[in-house]
Formats: sequence, structure tokens, C-alpha cells
Amino acid sequence: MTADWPILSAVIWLPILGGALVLASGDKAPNVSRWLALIFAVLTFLVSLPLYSGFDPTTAQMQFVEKAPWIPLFDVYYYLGIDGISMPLILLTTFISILVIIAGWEVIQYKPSQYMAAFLMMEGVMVGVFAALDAMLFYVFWEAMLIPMFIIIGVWGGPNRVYATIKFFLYTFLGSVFMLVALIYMYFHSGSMEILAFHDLKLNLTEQILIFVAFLLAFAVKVPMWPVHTWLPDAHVEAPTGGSVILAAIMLKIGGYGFLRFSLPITPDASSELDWMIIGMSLIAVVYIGFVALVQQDMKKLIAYSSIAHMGFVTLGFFIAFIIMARNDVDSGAILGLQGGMVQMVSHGFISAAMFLCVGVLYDRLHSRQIDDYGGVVNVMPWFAAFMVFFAMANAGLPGTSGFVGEFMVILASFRADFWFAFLAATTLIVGAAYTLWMVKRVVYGEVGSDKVAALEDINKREAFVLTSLAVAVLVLGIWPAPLIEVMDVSIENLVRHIAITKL
Amino acid sequence: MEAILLTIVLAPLAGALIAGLLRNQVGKVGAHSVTILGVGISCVLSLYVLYLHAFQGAPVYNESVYIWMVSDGLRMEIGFLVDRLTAMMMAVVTFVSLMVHIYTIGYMAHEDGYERFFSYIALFTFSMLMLVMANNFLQLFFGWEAVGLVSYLLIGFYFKRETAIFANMKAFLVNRVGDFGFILGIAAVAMYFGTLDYAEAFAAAPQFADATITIWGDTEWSLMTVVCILLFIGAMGKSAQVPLHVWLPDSMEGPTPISALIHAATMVTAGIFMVARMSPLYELSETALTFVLVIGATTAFFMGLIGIVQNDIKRVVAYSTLSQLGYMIAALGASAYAAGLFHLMTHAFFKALLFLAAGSVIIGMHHDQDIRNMGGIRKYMPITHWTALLGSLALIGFPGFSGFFSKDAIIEAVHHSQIAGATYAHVLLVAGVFVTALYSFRMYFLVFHGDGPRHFEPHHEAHDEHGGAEAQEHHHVEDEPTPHESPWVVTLPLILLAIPSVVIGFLTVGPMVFGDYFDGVLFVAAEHNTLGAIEYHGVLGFMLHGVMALPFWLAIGGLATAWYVYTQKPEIARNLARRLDWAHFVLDRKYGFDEFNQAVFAGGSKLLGKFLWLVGDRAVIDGLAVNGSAHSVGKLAAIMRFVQTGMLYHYAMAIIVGLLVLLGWFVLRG
Amino acid sequence: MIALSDYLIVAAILFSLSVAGIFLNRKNVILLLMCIELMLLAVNINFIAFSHFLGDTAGQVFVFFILTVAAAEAAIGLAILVVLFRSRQTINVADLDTLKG
Amino acid sequence: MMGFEKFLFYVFSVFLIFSAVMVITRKNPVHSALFLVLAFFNSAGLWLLAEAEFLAIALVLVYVGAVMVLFLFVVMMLDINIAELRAGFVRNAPVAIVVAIAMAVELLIVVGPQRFGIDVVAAPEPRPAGYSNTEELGLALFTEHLYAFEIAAVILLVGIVAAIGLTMRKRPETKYQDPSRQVTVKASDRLRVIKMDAEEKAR
Repeated sequence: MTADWPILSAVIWLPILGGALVLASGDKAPNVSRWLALIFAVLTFLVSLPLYSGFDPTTAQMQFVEKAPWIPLFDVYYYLGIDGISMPLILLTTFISILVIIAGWEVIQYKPSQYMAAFLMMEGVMVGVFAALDAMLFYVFWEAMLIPMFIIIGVWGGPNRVYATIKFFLYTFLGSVFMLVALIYMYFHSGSMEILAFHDLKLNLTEQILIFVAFLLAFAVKVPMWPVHTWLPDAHVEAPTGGSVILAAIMLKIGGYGFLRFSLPITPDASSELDWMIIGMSLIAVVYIGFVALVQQDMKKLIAYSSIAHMGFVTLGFFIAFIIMARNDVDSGAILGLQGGMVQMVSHGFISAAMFLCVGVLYDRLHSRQIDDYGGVVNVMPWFAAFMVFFAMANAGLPGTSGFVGEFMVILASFRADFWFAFLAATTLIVGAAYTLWMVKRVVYGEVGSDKVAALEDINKREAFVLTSLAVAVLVLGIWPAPLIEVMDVSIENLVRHIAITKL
Repeated sequence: MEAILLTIVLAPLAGALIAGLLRNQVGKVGAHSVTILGVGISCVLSLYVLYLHAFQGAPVYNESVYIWMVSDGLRMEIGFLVDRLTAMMMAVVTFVSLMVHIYTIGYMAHEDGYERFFSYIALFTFSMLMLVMANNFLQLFFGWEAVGLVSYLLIGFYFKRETAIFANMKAFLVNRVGDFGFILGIAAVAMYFGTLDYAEAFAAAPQFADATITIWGDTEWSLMTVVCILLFIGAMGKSAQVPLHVWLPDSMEGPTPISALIHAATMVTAGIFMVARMSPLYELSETALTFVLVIGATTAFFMGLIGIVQNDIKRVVAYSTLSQLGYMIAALGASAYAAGLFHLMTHAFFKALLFLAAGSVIIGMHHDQDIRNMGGIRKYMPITHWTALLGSLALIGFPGFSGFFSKDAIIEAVHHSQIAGATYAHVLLVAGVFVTALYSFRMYFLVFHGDGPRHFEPHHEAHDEHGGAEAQEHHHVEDEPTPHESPWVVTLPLILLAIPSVVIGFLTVGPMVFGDYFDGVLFVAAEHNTLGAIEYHGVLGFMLHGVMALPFWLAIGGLATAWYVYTQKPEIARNLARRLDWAHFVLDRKYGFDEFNQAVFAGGSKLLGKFLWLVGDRAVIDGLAVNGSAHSVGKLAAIMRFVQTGMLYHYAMAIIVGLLVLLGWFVLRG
Repeated sequence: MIALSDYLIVAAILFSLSVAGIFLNRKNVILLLMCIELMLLAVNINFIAFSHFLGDTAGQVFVFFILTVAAAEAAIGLAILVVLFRSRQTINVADLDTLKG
Repeated sequence: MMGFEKFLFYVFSVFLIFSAVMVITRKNPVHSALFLVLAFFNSAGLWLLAEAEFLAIALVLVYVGAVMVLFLFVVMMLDINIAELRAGFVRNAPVAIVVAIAMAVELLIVVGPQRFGIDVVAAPEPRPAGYSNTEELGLALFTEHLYAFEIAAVILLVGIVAAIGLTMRKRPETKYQDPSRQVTVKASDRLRVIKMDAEEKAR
């Protein structure tokens, strides 16, 4: 389906334009730039809504397609389009971006216009990553995404921000360079830069494995999967709240999205060949990282580690499909796993954003992220405590919240692959609850920990608005996930059909 | 019908939301009015539904409300299955809940967080109803975890108390261990039966009766055994069976009303309900039934023993609950599902009654919970005393009281059971009767009989060491907090609960246990039909038979022992404790489960986490791989920098030599 | 007749000589600059010769640009030299090693 | 038989190579520069033989007239210690000769007669009488290579600016006036009124 006007382009370029305007407005009148940023973020969200309302969930074809020549010499097109996989992620991006703008409202006093502009531009670029159907365009957006995040952590970050930014940048850059090589290789093979053309490209097993590994390096770092995850805790700890939110809620999803858009359909045989490795890494992420999260003293680090564990579910859900398809005695479950991974991504977008915002609320008041500095917050901040407990429960995967849906689907699916996959994945029920609730116990409950805690004020309307909107999203998705499943259903089915056919 | 069922479920939820989110607007009165209204509506409608099912023979209602999602052909729905089992559970849950709501008005009158409390218990009612009314595994799990959440919130209600917030986390985590098994069980159901719907799963189950799966190596496991045991692990968590029972005693940190509602009458029985609901599955696996039976019997006896040495009034009742839950589970293991459910129902009434009575005593004692400090309270709190006595008699299974029928039915059923472990179970259950009577009446005598309250410890009121009775004579009521009867909102629920505690067994044992009430709901394989093996000739015949049997005399013996030891010769208890100090130590330490868990699981996890973090992440990945490569680049650069002499002619020479070499290569290559 | 190879050989010899010059006078920046001019001259001769023999003016156009750039280069190079001498009182290349790693 | 052109070619070539040798071996940089001038003259002659009249003249004008004068100027202006700079000349000589010979041999192999001899690449027909090399070059420059030409112009401009910018220096000892400051001066810049307490008379 094509709309009368280029919605996708609008969703990409409107925030970038807005960012430029906000940047131009300067820091002399911070409120002007704040409002300007908010207006553009809301506008972008509104513009992105037709992507949902006008979406045709009955087809796996790309929709809202826009195609224009960009660099004709290399057959590079400005080619945009979405399917059921990318659409939810785009909406997630535009939604979270509004919250990030609001969350940074008066918290950011240092160069607020540049802060807001960075986030707006980031938003546009991230939507671009999800919408790009041309490999070169994808790559450009992919790399462009690093720049605002680099700036956000580097300028508004904590004391150790330089180490964190460089680690973040080099890590992600290392991965993406290999992806570029793979893309160019496939360009020379297919004579086209279209991702969809890559999907139908015949490749032998060696080629596939090399390409798969190249993609894996790029996406695994982004997700991040064990053992290339260590940039995430550092980046999160140093990033300002908004940066953490975007990082956790959306940037990590880009890695997962990459697996669905590139690795699985382009190299199905290699994916099938190496699925044990990915599944192993995912399960390690779930179990190992769960234990690591347990002993963290820094709230942000704890949540960052929990993000890694949750993203382990995503990759697990994606790759058990191959084991399930290889089993003769199981006839379904591949779709369940993939959809579970997708739901987990969207849900993690909300929950991790909320968790980081909760920590941000505390950090703004006390300027500490150490769990030991808190205690008994509930006594002085009852509403905040309610939100915190709610999101903690969502993080622990309580049914009725979105955190449950994805985990449930992935566990159901992984049981079909192997009992022990499900067994290890399900340990997150215990470990995940343990680290989350232990943190809640030490931070929220108990007697007032110190005089500083006693002086805390409950959340204001702005913070309440942000947390409430996330709480509503988490609840709605948890109580009625069907709409989300419906939009992605056909696309995922199509993907499963596609990867079931060998390319050799 | 759907409208009625939706109202039953949503009325408490609405009450919870109003009381919770608008607590500043509605205030205390508004909060309890709105939640009581909600639960009241729910209770009345539930009783109506029960009436329809029990007396009108209403058809089984099994419809979905909405589709949660459909993925990969697996339909996941929210829907209601209402048959006689559900109707009974709904009635019990909403009735006890309503009683607790009313009771709470009095109990919590002066506590902070009054509105919050009402919001929580109304939310609990909603969750529990979702659990029992579920027609599929997904919703069951939803309710399962939701009641866990509310339990977590309520145990930690006094969030300033370190023990409370430790207990609530412990409760949640231990429950999660159970849920871990449960979700795997659900995954197995979804995988093999291809559905999460009860009816469809039960219909599909017999085809898999002989199916096997391999889990480890080449050992073939019976599929049904694996499924049932996994599901039962969930039940072990929720219904506090050994070894996942450790959270229940600690959960007494919560306010007493929720101990009555959640940790005695309803939530903890969810496991029993679940297993009974899954009877078509369990009947297919004798191994699983044995497992259930042994776990249940073990819990019933050994947890009862601990009850004898506890001094906290609520903990005594809590261990009693554990023990009674063990009886129920054992009944399930013996395929006497109806007996288990029957005991669930009677237990819900009399245990809620006992807890509320204990709460009433606690109010009277100004929140002192140590039974050694009590005594003679019957004089001050007659209603509480009498209702507690009735509850205790019901608990020990005194003939005619509700507990008698259910417990006797269970013991008889286990006696007739032929599966492995039945003898072991039978011995433990019969012995458990003595233990039950002993701890119940130990508590009863210590609390209500003897000299007036040994209430005030020296540090509390220094001039009061001569004993409460004397003090009571010399001081006015207001400056000397002597026990006095609780307000009507507290005693009314006691009375209302005492009635069913006494009579419900007498009235319903016929149809429920030996009749056709559960026909078509519970499935019992012919070879497991232990209840059918019991000769039943009417209520009176059953009673007569009971009086002749060993359990009755054991109960009487326990009662008598308690009377003798704790009212006549208190020194016997002390001597015995000293004589058998190793046994006392073991019981007092609750067999060391807590210490073990704390050291091995909690400590081990932390150690493992530290190790993985510091060694795995910090040292190996970050240290060697990430920063290591950064350092090696730096080292290499440090060496390479000597090439950069800064001398212009070195560079020029390098260029020229390079040119030469390149040229040479071109020339020689031709 | 003059062959193309004749031009090229002359240019090659000239180029080699200027390389040798760079080696010989490696301390004197001015002479280094002069040697570079010689090199450019050798290259230019090649361009002119090819342009002549192939009948293509593009070669001459290139020479034109090379002359331009070389002139600019010489001017800037000498300017740097002057500044250098002003600050260091030397044009000895051996003394200029601040780039050393 | 050797034609006059061929003779001229050899003369120019010999002088060119001779002067190049002198450029790299003279002790005095001034001499080197002067020999460089000679080299340019000779190569201009070679270019004339190759019918590149405009460039030959340009070479003489631009290089000999401007660049080399600049060289001489700088050489003479700077007070250079020649002896120090000559150090190592002899030591470097063997290396220089080896490298130069190696390079020359390699180059000769590539560009020798067997590849670019008269038999391989035929000499072009001489241009007719009315032919103007300048015109043709101009046509090429201002049509096909217009952008490049303009860029070259900019490069030159930048070169000029850079050269001036580099060599210009502020002399701290020179005194000069800044009219803009003189005009904008205010009374308060010149006169400061201080409030102070009256001093007590010493006792």
C-alpha cells in the first residue's frame, strides 16, 4: 500500500529538521527550544500514527514504499518501506522520543537546545534505520545513529563519560565495518543494493557463513549479546537518563531488527548451521547476566545488565526457529519464537525505558545511582514507589504486563526446541525476579535510609505523566497483545517460510 | 451469564482501582465502602452462581471473553470456565474475602495505608477469581502470578519493617521457583497438546498417556509424568509444600487479615485447586500421583511438628496451615480430589476463622503476638474465645465439625490408595492428627486459659511484673491496656465464619465427597477410585465410623495431652524441651531449610554473580578482550613510533625506496 | 627523427639525478626544494613528449596545472623556510624532528 | 643522417643533464640555483622541439623569471652556514649513486626504445604553418578544463595568501597608531576618578 504522501520520509526528516531548528534556536531561551523540540516530537508521533492505522496486516509486502534514485552509479536508491516487523519499532521510536524530550525538560540545564536537537535527530535517524530498504541507505542511517548518541553520552554524561563513549563507539563501529564489507560483497553479487534483492540472492554455504558472521558482529554488539556486551553497562552508567532510555529502548532493538531483516533471510543456511552458537550465547546472556545483575551496586548497571538478559530472550526466540524446524516431531513453534522475540523487543522498549526513567527520577534528586545511598524511598515518594514497583514487576515478567508476553512466548517456543533451552530460559523467572526485587527492596522499602532520602520530594506532574504513559503502554500490551501480534503476524509467517527454504 | 461472571470479576477490580488510585479523594470510608461494595456484589453473584450450579443443574459455562492473542496457531484467550468446582471456589473466595474486608475495618482502623490495604485485598479477590475461573492455562498462570504479586505487596505491607520486606521478597522468589516449573509445564502442555485450553488439553491428554520424551541422555520419561510434576512444582510453590514451603511462615509478617485470606483460606489453596482441575492429566500418571502424595504427606506431618514449638500465635496457625495443605495435597495424590477440595473448603472457613480470631487476640493484646505472654483471655474476649474454640475443634477434626468430615475422608482415601507411597503417607497423616490436636490446643490453652495475660514484659511496663491479672485489678482500662473484646466489625466475621466451620461439613460431605457434585468435573481413573472404596452410609454413619477409628482417638489424645501439659503441668513441656533439646533445636530451626536456602541459594547466587561479574565480565571480557586489545594497539603503536624519526630525509628516502621497489616490481613483472 | 623514447630517456635521467640530489643534499632544504623542481621538470618533459607524440593537448594542459601548483608550492615552501629560519636560525633538516614519534 | 632537430635535441639534452648534475653537486646554493635556471632554459628548448611553444615560454617566464628569482632571493637573504649543510655529502654519495643508477636503469628499461622507439611510436606530422599552440591550449583550458583552471587560480591565490600570511610578522618594537581606537576613546578610558576618604593629618 502506498499513501498519497511520503509518510515515512516525513517521519524521518521531520524530527531531523526539527532538530536543526532547535539547534538554531540556541540556548538563550531554553524554554523555546524545549517547546519546539516537544512540538516536533509530538508532531512526528502524530505523523507516524497513520503507519499503524493505514497498515495492511494481511500482506507481507513492503508498505508505504518510497523509492527514488540516490547514487545511480552504484544502484543506490533512497528506498523506504515497512512491514509488520519494522512498523511497531518505528512507532515505539516516535513514542519513546516524546517521553525522552519531556523527561529531559528541566533536568538538562547545560546546553538544553543541543540536547533536545540531538535526540530529535537521533529519532529521525533511528526511524530511518527501521524504514530503509536499501542496504546503503540502511548503513548510512546505522552509522549516523552513533553520532548523536556519542554526543549525548560525551557531553551530558557522567564523570567517566570519555571512556564510556569511546568504548561504545569503537565497539559498535567494529561490528558495523564488517557489515559494510558483507553488504558490498552482496552488492557485487546481486548488482543491486536493495535488501529485498539480497533476500533472494543465492549464496553458497561458505559465503553465507562469512556474511552471517559479519552481520553477527554488527548486530550482536548492538543487541548486545554475550560476550560483546560490556560496552552497555558502561555506556548506560555514564549516559544521561534520556540517553539511557533511547539506548535501551530503541538502539538495542536495532540489533534485533537487523537479525530479522538481514541475518535470517539472507543467510538462512548459515543461520541454521550456526544456530547453536547464537542460542548458546543467548542462554548465557539470560543466565550468566542474570547472576551478574544480582550483585550490581549501581542501579543503572543493574538495569543495563537486566537489559542484556532480556535481549537474550530476543535472540533466543529468533534462532530457536531453526532447531524447531529441524525437528521432525514438532510442526509449529518457529513463528511463536520469532513473534515472542519481537514482542519482547517492543515490551523491553517500554519497560527498560521506564526503569531508566525511574532511576533518573532518583538520580535527579540525589545525584547518586548507588543502591546503598537509598532505602525507604517509599516513605517520602509513595507515588514514585508505586511506579517503581510496578515497573520492577514488569521487568520481572509478571503476567498482565508486557514483560510477560514475550518471555512466555519464547519459553513456550524454546520448549519445542529442547527442554533444556526452556529450562535455562525460564530461570529468568527466578533470577530476574531476584535482582529486580532485591533492588526494589533495598531502594524503595525499609526505613528511610538517610537524611538525604528523607528530603526527597515525590514525582512532579511531568515525571508522573511520563511514567504513567509508559505504565499504560506496559499494561495494555500485557493485557491485550493481540493487536501487536496481528500487525506482525503475516510478515513473520512470510519470514519463516522464507528461511525454511535453503538457498544453496 | 457472561455479564454476571464479568461483574463478579470486575467489581472487586473496580473497587481496588478506586481505592488505590483515588485514595486521596475517597478517603478511608470511601475506600472500604467501595471495595466492600465490589466484593459484596461479587460474593452475592458468586453465591447465585453456586446456587445455579449446585441446585439448578446449570450447564457448564466455558466461553472466552476475548482473544489475548493468536500466535503460530496457538490461541491464547482470556475466558471463563464455570462448573461446580469453580462455583464452589468462587463462593469460598468471595465469602471469605468479604468477611476479611469487614474484619479489616476494625483491624486496620488505626494503621497507615488503610486505603492501600483495601485496594490490595480487593485486587487480590480479583486475581484469585481470575485464577479459579480460568478456562485455560494462560489465564491460570496470569491469576497465579497476580495473586503472588498481591501476596508480595501485602506481606510487605509494613514496608518499614526489615523482616517484612525480607519476607515478601522471599515469598515472591520461592513462588517464582514454583512458577518456574509451572511455566515449563505449561510449555509442555502447549507443545504436545497444541492448545492452552483446558477442555481441549484434557481431551487430547489420553492420546499421550503412553508418550515419552527424552530430557537427559537416552532416558525416556513418561510425558504425562513430566507434565504433571512440572505443573505440580508450581503448586508446591503456591501451596507451600516441602521444600518450597519456607515462605509461608515468614509471610505472617503481613497484617493478620491477609494471613487469613491469602495465606490460609484462598491463595495457598490455588495449588490444590489447580491439581484438582488438572485431574484428567494427573490420573494418567501414577508416578506423578505418588510424588504428590509423598510431598503432601511429608508436609502434613513434619510441618505440623514445627507448629508445636512455635511461640508466635500467627506462626502456629501458619504451620497448621502448612500441615493442612499437606493433607489436601495428599488427598490429591490419592486421587481423592473431591476430599481434597472438600477439605480446602472447610479449611478455608475454619482457618480463616482461626486467623481472624488470632488477629482479634492480637488487637486485644495490642499487637503482641507471643503466646507465652497471653493467657486467660477467654475472660476478656468471649466471642473471640468461643469462635476460636470452634475453629480449633474443626481443625483437629472433632466429630461433627467440618474438619472431621474432610480429614477423615482424606485419611480413609489414602488408606485405600494402592499407589506407591500410600502406606508411608497414611502413617504420616494419621500421626499428623495427633500433632494437629496437640499444637492447636497448646495454642488454645496457652492463649485463652490459665492465668490472666502474662502480657507485659518487664521492659515494657516495669511495674507490671506481678502479672496481668493483678495489674488489671489495680489499673484503669485506658492507662493499662488490658485485653477487651474487639469491635463488632471484627467479631461479626468471626461469628459468620464460625457457622460454616461447624456445619458445612455436616451439610455437604454427602454430595461433595461421596455424591455426584463433582461428576464431570473431576476425573478419577477407575483403579484410583479411593473415595469410592470408602463405605459411606450417610453422615451419621460416617461420624459413627469416625469415632470408632484411630484418628479420632489420636485427636482426643492430642487434645488431652495439650490440656494436661499446658494447663496442669507446664513444667512437663519445659522438661521435655530440655530433655529432647536436639529435637527441639531441629524443630525450632524448622529443619534448617531457611539456613540452607540462605547459605546455598542466596549466598551461592551472590557468589556466583560476583564471580561472573568480576572474573567473567571485568577480567576476561573487558580486561583481556576489550581493554586488552586497546592496550596491545597502544603497545604496538609505542613500538611503531620509533619508525617516525621526524627526520624529513628519512621519509624522503622511504618514499624513494618505496618507489624503487614498486617500479622494480612492475618492471620485473613485465 | 627524435623518438619518443629519447624524450623519455632524458626525463628519466633527469629524474634519477634529482633523486640522487635529494640523497646528496639531504640537509639543505633549499636544495631539496630545487631537486623537487627538477623532478617536476622531468615529469613535465614526459607530459609534453606524450602530448606531442599522441597529438593530445590534455598533456599540455596538465603541464600547465603542474606549473601552477609547483609555483604555488615553491612560494609556500620558501615562505615556510623563511619562517623556519626565523625561528630556528637553521635550515638543517636534521634539526627538524619535532614530528618524531 | 642526423637532422638539425636531432642535433638540437642532443645539445639541449646534454646541457640539461649537465646543469642538473651541477645543481645537485655545487657547494654554494647560489650556484645551484643558477644551474637550475640553466636547466630550465634547456628543457624549454626541448619543449620547443616538441611543439609546445606556449609552455616553453611560460616555463621561462614563470620559472626563470619568478620562481628562480625567488629562490635566489631566499638563498641570499638567509644567512646559511653552508659548511654544516654540506656535511655528509661524501658519505651519502655512494648511496645516492647506487639509488640513482638503479632507478635510472629501471626507468630506462621501461621507457627504452623497444617500447617507445620511433618504430613503435611514429613521430607526428609537423604542424602546419598557421598553427597556434597557444590558441589550442587556450581552447582546451577554457572549455574542457574550465573548472580545473579556476581551481588552479584559487590555489594560486591561496598560495599567495599563505605565503604572505606565513612570512608576515608583527614587530613588537614598531610603533603604530590604531585610528579606530583613537576615534572611539572615551573620557572614562583616560581619566579615573577615585573616591577616597580624606586622610587624617598625621599626629
